[in-house]
Amino acid sequence: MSNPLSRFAGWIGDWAGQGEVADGTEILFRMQVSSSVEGNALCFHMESWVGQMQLLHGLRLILAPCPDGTLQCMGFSTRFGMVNLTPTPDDEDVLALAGPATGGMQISFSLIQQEENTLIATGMARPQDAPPGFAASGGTHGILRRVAPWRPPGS
Amino acid sequence: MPTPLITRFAEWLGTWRGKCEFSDGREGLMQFRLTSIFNGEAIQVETASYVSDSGAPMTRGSGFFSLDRQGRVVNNIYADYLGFAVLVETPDDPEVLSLEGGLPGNRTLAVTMSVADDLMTLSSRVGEGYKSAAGRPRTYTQMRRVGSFPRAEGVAE
Amino acid sequence: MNNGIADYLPWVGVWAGVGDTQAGQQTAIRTDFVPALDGTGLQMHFEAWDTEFKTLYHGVRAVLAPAPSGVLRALAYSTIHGPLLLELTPDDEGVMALAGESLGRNHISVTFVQDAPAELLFMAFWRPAGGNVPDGDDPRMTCRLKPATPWNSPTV
Amino acid sequence: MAMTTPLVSRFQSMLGYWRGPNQLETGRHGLLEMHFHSHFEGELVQLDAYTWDTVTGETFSAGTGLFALKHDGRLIENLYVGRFGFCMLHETDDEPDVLALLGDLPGGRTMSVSLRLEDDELLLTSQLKAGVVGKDLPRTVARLKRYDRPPGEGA
Repeated sequence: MSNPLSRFAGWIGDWAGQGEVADGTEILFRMQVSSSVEGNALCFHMESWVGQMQLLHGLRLILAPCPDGTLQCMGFSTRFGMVNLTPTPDDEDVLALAGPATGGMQISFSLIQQEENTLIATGMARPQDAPPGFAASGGTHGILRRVAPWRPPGS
Repeated sequence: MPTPLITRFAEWLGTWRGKCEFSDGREGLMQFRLTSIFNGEAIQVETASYVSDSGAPMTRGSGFFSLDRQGRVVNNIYADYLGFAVLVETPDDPEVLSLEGGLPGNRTLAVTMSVADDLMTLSSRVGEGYKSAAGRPRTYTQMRRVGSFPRAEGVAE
Repeated sequence: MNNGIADYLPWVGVWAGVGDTQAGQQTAIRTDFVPALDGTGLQMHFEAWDTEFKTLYHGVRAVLAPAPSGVLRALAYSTIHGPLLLELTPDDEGVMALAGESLGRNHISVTFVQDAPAELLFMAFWRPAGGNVPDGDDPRMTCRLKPATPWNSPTV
Repeated sequence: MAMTTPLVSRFQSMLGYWRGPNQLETGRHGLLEMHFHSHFEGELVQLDAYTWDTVTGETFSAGTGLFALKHDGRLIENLYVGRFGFCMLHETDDEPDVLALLGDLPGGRTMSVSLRLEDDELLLTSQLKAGVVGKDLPRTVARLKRYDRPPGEGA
């Protein structure tokens, strides 16, 4: 049985970029994807920065296979508390997660690979007890590029 | 696109553990953890060896692999019992990484490493003067890959 | 005063701020300190970005550790200077001053000064081999770093 | 300025690396390493725990837990262990110097974990109970030492 994480292993590394929150505030994104739990899981460590490098939101997720082979995700958000997210079936190069947070919100988060070195990140939160048709306010959207450190000319 | 360093050492990334025989006759359990940093510009190597049944530390170390302009591996290292050093790759078989460099106290450290399938083999010697004496006792370990490092189909890292 | 690893353990965590590069551009800096080597060393990860996170001007991963003699040194990799071995020059409490040469003979100097309970003043400069050592007025990278405490922590 | 938050204060004397002999509920002996470290300036404490074979070094248990504080000031742990899958544990009442947690595993099982500092050792006990049907698995007990600083020196 191939490792269910393999399709995301190409994302291991450092990503960074810009985005914005619903009220139009510009944010800076930084994300580190790393192997975790001795290769049995992937860790997504994400930071959103605003203004003079104030940390607006931190999200740390562990994506791993259950004993039955299905992928599941648990983590912590500095705004919404503990999260337990389930991947929703999607294309090969999409990671779409949704689930409850202990702070009372329902979280959805997705990463879509646009090109080899570009990911589109989207995050949304709405009250768990919101009635159907409730337009989820808020949300974050941004573009992340694989980090390529600047090289001095001629090096 | 993986960097030249990762193209060469993608299979080395992850955690490795196995029995180790030290040059002074002691035995222990050695662990290497290799992690790509700055998207493959360098590889950080964290090493530790333990007394097998208690976990008491025997040695601790850290280091970075990177490539110089000639494409040779440069490995600056720290080991708590040896100190700091810069090792540079010396010619060897294609699948073997041989490194050599000066240690404090006019000594030389020579290291060879190779990975085949899920086994990493390391042998190292500390010699006096500029050239390490081949007959000196060596530290030797064979470590097996721990866990299944998630690897994308077809992409090196 | 001889600094030890324990002197710097209170810095463990993430620090961030906006400052200026040696070339005079504005830069967003993020650096984190993490215990390493079973707690007997300190790992530092430093990133200096443009203020839109488009270009990583400079990245450094370093490990500060005690040599057998007890002297602290740092082993590092820099995305500009490559592999480094830096000496920690003994200094006052709350100061980490590292200096050394790259394999290409660039001279590098990096200093963190905790001059306020929740603030680190970061300064760094480098000069090519043979270049003169800058005096106080010469350009250098500087930034005031603050702990990256998350905004409005949640009620979990 | 050391990072102090209510959460970090609970874990201050545990932060760092611990190792020692461990016998799993399967009866298998190994060496357990536990590494407590914090993220997001002390809003999250992560525990990485691995048990490996003392001769070969092969890992036969690997897991990661994320600790945070709930509204009521009690701890919550989001846990992933390769062998069991995902589990959310909640702090339960116990003696003052014991950190005790209980959580439900898939299949109706429950997992209980307790941590206690005794002098310079960390005592870990954990047990899987089979729930309504089935047999409780044996309790595992591990006594771990830390090696990053001289005995008796606080955090």
